[in-house]
Amino acid sequence: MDFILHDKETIAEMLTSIGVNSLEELFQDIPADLLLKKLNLPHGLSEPDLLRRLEELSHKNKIYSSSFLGAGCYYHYIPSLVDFVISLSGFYTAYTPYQAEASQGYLQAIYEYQTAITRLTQMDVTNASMYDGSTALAEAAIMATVATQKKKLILLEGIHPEYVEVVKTYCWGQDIHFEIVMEDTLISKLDESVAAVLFQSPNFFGDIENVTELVQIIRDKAPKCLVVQVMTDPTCLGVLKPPGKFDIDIFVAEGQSFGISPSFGGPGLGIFASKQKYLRKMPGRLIGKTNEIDGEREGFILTLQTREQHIRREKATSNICTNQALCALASLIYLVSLGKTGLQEIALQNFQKSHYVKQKLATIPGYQILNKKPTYNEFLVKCPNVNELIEQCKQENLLPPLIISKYFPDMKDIVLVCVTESNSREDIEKFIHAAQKASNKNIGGN
Amino acid sequence: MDFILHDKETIAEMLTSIGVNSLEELFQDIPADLLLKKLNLPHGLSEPDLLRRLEELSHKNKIYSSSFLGAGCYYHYIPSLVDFVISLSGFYTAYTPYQAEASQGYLQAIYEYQTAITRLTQMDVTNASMYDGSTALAEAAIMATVATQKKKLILLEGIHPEYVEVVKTYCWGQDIHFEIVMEDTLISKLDESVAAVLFQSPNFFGDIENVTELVQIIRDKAPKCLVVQVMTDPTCLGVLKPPGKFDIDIFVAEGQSFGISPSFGGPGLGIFASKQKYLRKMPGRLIGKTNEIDGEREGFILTLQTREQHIRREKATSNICTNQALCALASLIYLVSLGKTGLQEIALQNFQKSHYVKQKLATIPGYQILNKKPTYNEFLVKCPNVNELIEQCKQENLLPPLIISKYFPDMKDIVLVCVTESNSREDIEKFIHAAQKASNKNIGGN
Amino acid sequence: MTSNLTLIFNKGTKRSQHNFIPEMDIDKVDLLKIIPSSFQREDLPLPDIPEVKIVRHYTELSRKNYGIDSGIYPLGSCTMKYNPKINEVITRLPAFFQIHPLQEENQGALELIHQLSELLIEITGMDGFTFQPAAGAHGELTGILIMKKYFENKNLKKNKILIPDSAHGTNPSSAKMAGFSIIEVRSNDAGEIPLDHIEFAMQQGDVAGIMLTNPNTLGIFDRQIKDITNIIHKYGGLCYYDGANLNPMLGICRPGDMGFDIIHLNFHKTFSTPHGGGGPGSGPVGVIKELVPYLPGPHIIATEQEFVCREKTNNSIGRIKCFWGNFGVIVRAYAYILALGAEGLKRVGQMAVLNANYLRVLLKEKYHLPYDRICQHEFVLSDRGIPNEVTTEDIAKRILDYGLYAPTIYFPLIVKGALMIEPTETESKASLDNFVNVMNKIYNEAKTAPELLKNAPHNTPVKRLDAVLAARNPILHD
Amino acid sequence: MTSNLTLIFNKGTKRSQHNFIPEMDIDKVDLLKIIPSSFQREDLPLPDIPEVKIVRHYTELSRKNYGIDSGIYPLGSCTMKYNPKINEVITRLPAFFQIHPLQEENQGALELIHQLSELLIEITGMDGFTFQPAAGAHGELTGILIMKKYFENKNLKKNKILIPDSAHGTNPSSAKMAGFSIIEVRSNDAGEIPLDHIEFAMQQGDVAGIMLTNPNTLGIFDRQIKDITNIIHKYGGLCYYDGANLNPMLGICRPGDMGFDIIHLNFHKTFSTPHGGGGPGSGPVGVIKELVPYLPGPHIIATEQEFVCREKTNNSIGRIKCFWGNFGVIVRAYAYILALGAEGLKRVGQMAVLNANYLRVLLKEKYHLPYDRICQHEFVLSDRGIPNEVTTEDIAKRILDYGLYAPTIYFPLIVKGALMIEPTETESKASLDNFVNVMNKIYNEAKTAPELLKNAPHNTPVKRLDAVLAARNPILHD
Ligand SMILES: Cc1ncc(COP(=O)(O)O)c(C=O)c1O
Ligand SMILES: Cc1ncc(COP(=O)(O)O)c(C=O)c1O
Repeated sequence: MDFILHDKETIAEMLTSIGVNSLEELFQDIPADLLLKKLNLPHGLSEPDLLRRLEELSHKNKIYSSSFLGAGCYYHYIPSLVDFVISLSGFYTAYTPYQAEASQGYLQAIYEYQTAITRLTQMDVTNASMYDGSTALAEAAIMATVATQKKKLILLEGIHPEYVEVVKTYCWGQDIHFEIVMEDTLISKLDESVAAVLFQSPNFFGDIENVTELVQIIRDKAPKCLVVQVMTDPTCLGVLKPPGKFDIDIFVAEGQSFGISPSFGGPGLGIFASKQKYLRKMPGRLIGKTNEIDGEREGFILTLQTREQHIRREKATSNICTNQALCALASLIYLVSLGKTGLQEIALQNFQKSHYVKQKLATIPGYQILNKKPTYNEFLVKCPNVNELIEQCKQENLLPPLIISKYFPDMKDIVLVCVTESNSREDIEKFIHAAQKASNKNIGGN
Repeated sequence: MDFILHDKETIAEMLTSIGVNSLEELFQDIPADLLLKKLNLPHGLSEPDLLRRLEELSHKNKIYSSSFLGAGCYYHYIPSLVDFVISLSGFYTAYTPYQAEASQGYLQAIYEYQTAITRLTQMDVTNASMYDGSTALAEAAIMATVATQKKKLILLEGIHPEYVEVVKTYCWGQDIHFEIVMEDTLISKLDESVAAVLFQSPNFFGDIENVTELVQIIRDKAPKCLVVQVMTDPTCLGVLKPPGKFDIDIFVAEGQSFGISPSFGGPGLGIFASKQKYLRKMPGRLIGKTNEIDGEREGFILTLQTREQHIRREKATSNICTNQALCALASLIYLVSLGKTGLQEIALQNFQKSHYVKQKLATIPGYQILNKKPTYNEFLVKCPNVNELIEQCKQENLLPPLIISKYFPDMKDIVLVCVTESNSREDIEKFIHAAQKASNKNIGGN
Repeated sequence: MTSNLTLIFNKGTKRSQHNFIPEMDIDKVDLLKIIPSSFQREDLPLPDIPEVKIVRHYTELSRKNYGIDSGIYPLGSCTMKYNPKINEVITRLPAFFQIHPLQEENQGALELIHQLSELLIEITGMDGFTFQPAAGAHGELTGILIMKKYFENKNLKKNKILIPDSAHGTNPSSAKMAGFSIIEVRSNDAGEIPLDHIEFAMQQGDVAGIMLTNPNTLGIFDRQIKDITNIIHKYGGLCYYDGANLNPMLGICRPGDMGFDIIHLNFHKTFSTPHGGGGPGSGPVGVIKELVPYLPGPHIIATEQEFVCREKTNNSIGRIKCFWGNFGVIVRAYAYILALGAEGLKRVGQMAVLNANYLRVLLKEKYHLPYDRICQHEFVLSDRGIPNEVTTEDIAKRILDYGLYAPTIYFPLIVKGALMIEPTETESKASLDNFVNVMNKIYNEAKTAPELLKNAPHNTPVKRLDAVLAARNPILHD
Repeated sequence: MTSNLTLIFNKGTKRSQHNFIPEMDIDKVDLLKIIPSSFQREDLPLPDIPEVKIVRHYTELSRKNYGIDSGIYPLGSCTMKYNPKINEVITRLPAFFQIHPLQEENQGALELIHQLSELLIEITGMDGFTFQPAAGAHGELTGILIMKKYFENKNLKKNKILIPDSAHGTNPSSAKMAGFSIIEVRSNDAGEIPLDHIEFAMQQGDVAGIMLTNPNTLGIFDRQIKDITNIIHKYGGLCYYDGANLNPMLGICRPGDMGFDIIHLNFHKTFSTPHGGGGPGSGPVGVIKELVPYLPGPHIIATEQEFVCREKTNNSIGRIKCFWGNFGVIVRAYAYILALGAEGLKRVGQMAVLNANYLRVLLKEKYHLPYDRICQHEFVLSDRGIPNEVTTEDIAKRILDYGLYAPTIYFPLIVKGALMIEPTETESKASLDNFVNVMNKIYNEAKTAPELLKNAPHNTPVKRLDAVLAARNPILHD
């Protein structure tokens, strides 16, 4: 199939208007030897054939009835309003709102997104979105080095390992040095030369840091050092004290939990917020409220574009252009659909349900919860028989937890379990049951 | 959950404005003994719980990878544009377009539907839709008796048995008599007293009637008798000569094949068309083109409403009010998406593919094709072992054909097979294979 | 005059459109071997239209159409309420959307229908339901045919039926289709039904019963409803309840308790399934125990193991529609009831009535309110006292200019120049206040600038259209 | 001044919103047992908003926004083409939409990525792809980092890069993020790159290569492209192709054949995935064989039995994004390529160029066309000769009044007052003619009624907005 509109007669007519004799003549600037003979690709497919093909392909992936896997991508219920709104063609078939007056709908929506995020995080300002949590963290790292004019970063152990890799790639690009340190050695590593300390909380292993303490330590030892927090599942902010209340300088998060489907890990949403004083150092688009030049009404417009690449080119705060607008819209709809009541309750259920599973697992012989700090919806469990647990989960049609040795080869027999509000009591009982069976097998000597 | 907007404060404020003290007071006209204590129903469910519940319930129905069942409800590919358009909230959240000036979008769409149907059928006029094929046929029957002032109908054998039942119910309501006759006895039954002959082609058993001959016979014997044709899968009109070319008086069809999901048999679409001279006897809404009263522009409006119940009350041509507007819109989008090329090709594929299956089955021992006339996408097959065929189909994940004895207990060991463009070669081979296995089993003495 | 309209048929090209045709994967045979040429059509006057043009055409049309997602839709008697988005998801679940009505493995669908029946029995106070009817009027026909059959079985010749003058047009029309002749009951000054008329009519012996809606189309709950149904029953008659106005009664009062024997519901009104611009609807019919055998078949029965389908009984009026009714609509209604539950449904009734009365008291300040009393779901204004001979139609058209939809007009017939207003429970106070505001502005305009109303609308895609011309010279297709 | 705006935050009520919260089915424990109170927030300043209000609010906002379904979107360099509706269905297939990036049973997803890689290799003439980059600029960064690593590995200090003055802002910006400093190449009068400049630059020894797009942002195909890449290669440099303008080259000419070593694609431009109002996009990067080991990992390899995931090689630049890239966008691009096939893709290239040239010849009658020659996907007009000091911005704003969207303005920087127009292949002749018509009308208005333009737009929800005020006093949230 195709989406071409001209019939032969129309093409002929248009060629005449242009003053050429053939379509080939339109490509006269291309040297003959560069002209392609023929693309060696299959014939096109019609819609029914295409759909059948893709359905069959998709069936090679497995969908589970419930998931105990998180690790940076989470299953939360997505209100029907989210897909309804992002499917309105005025939204998803638009471009970046360069012509403000014909794009007030989207501009207002993103301004509302910025409002929702600043309220949620209690940070001063937030941009219109970054690609995802990992790149947002990398951009935060770079921003910190620009703001402080220093080239050294400290990453606290516990950041999502893939985020660390991304930060590493970006930092290498700009000759920024970084070191990953354990919490207890942090003080010893801090000095004047450090641009920022980056930490994740709740961290990759599930631990919720004592942010007050952490910030205090940093401020005491290195007053000019920025503190950057990252979060992979910000639904916890329904209950947890927000970064703005901890004097965090830059806060970033992966927004996928806010109404975006897992979709094999992308698209997600990079949430990026900072203190007011760093505004002009911030990467990414910003929507501002303004007035009509000759009128009384208010409206919205892309603003502070002089930070951006299309004006400042190599002096821009970042190279980002296309961002994740539709995902930001999705997350806005998620947040306003749930509202205060909903987000609080969701966070509460995540706390309660994962706590429940933690306690249940702890009573099964062979299992040991490794977290010493409070946790949100993820925690580390030492298992009597990891492979058997995975197997049992699959038999129950449950997406098994992460075997943590995938990222940390030294951490043997440990899984990272994720429990959210989307796991029903029944799902949870199945999981406990699977864990029990895996324990029995092991004791039985299997 | 609920869709209530007022908080307590607002309710109190509004009660004050009204001048009552409580919500209860608003129901002061209801005698106390009629006031309900409490609905004995479960608590409401939130969206996630509701969706989970309904998903689980739906899973108790089986979806097959391919279908060989038709009998009034057909699997044809539905272009993506159909759901896109009917999901535009300006369409599906609207009411009947009483205020024409604020409803030009829908009015134009239904006017386009009327245009598409008259072009397709070559009938003079068509209404804006009836409930479905069966009720459209019943209304056609009644209309014929009104137009002719006669109270007797002849139904030719071969009309969908459920349609016959519906016609029977409606006719009984109005003391109209009808008889079902075999084609060969038709002539002998025809006389002055007959209001109309109703026939289906392609009929329930798959036969395509020789309509020219049939109409000739009726016109010769009973010149004032109306000829009413019904069709359950009008995709055949991509190839078949349309009713308008056969001098049919009233044509009705089930429009489900035109872009409407099977959905357990409803909603469908009653297509209703007739000769110009019966226009004012027609049931159902009509959209007409007109002009602005004080302007130059054209627009669309509900017209000839004096036939309708809200004006004429008991003297109306029908009691129909809400019809199947959104389904008519779906079928319009189906027809314009496929276009001339598409509809012709779809009809062609139905002819070819069912012909292929017919020929293949005929070569398997024990199977016999019973149709003597040409067929479209359905045909009757005598089987060596019906139950085994059904079983084998299920094992191949194919929705088995209809066991015709469901409707005609005397017709033993016969199935009505339906093959459409949606059956791929692979599906078809599976079906043939299933038939073969059923035949072998039988010969093997199972 | 060049037309301002471009129909989709004018957007075709000479290029064939293949996007939606699967590739033919079977060897073709000559079509003439399958079907003679005399059976084949010569031409098919449909255009081939590129996908892009179709999408843009209908996107534009949809924006030229008001819907409940645009704002208040105060059409009285139509209960235009918000349609929950989740229901559109649920009805499209593949194992509902793709299943065939004649397939065997259908337990989910049968269970759903059976459960819904149980829920409705509780909500309405009836004893059994059929889901075949495709809309309200279709339900009426079904219900009235049940009446007919009932008396036929009893060998009683009762071919007349009482219908109040405030009734919707479908009531007399449906009764007529079932072979009844109609006796119109004149409402009294309170908008209610005079008991003596009914008593008198029933005494004649040939009246099958009564068909009415309560609250009626004036929005008034007939305080003597129990007396009415008692009288009908006393003479062996049956009472039919037009459920189009059930919304304000949800969780408050049940037709069964009022004494009705047969009722229909409009899922597309009370139970929030989208009207779809005029359907598809669903008009299930409920009856008291004695009449259950008269329902159209087949019936769904729950056994210990499964849900089974019983063919219709001998008393059944027979089928009223092919297959199972508008299942896709039924699914939405089921989801809606499960979502709201007992408390939610009662809230619907309460808030619908609160909203209607709020509008009533605010609007009656300027507009004439012929029946000035507490209303239920709706109330009816009249054009009496509107200055400068401005008509009800003028007001309606002017409302469109303010970006809102107009009330039902010129119905019920018993109020001259009626404006029938039903806000439903899904309007906020802000939305109601805005409506009042607009109505008040219009009243002032009627005083000071009547031409503005007489030529209205001005801000719509077309100005006021000529209905007379349309009917005199019907152009019904291109 | 009372505001004309109502934000969603002003639509809350004091009633809690429970529609989207599953019922808690586990016994609760005191939250303080899980988490100390000092960790808990005090208040959450989000409103509780009823569902109906949310739906209406965003329905209204969507109607205040122009999209490709509304009509032509001639933003040069952005390739705003029709987004097939079927792709929205396909990307939402549950076994794509619901799968976790870390789940094991993911063969369908891996196969899709692998197949798409094969398809793109044929389309572009490269040898390997990564799908991690989330947009074009992200792809640029990835590509330039590959360059950096390549020279690092060779122990060569090449920290400069050539970028033409016509380049998109992301090019220099991305290069900078990879630690390069930029040497701007001044285009010649034909809009092409002067070979001698390049040769000279490369001779200096510290230049890593060049970054360019061809056809360039003027819509001009650089006829000496092969010479350019040859010169770069002669000095051991690498050539980077900004694929944002690949659309007109589909099936016509391949970056690989032009001599490029690294390219990125913009799925949201060339491959028809929706721009979504500014993302999500997808910017896969392709490289020649020698550079395949430098791609971010992990890589997907097809073995006989299955698709497996190999961790990144030692040469790899490392991860550039978490997980697999914007998979949902990738699925759409894959579907688009399968749908079009070889012939369809070539047709895209041809029709895109046909449409651009058609507009070019018709518009140059009134507007100044600085580079007057056959163009490819787009062409650039300037404001020279527009009467009465009407500016490019004025013209753009006036276009909005006619219900269309404006071209890209003031870019590329090398054309003063640029109007950069790219119609794409999914506009009909009627749509193009309409655009010309509007542009001609505007030209005449500039002559006869310039105020109409200077105060434009007039028919939009707001009049021209004050960008200076916005930047001077940034109000970024409520
Ligand atoms: C009071 C009343 N009764 C019956 C009906 C008929 O219902 P339907 O349109 O579903 O056939 C309506 C609908 O407008 C109505 O308002
Ligand atoms: C020529 C050119 N290069 C690069 C880009 C950047 O692509 P993206 O917006 O996807 O980051 C664009 C997008 O506007 C472009 O037009």
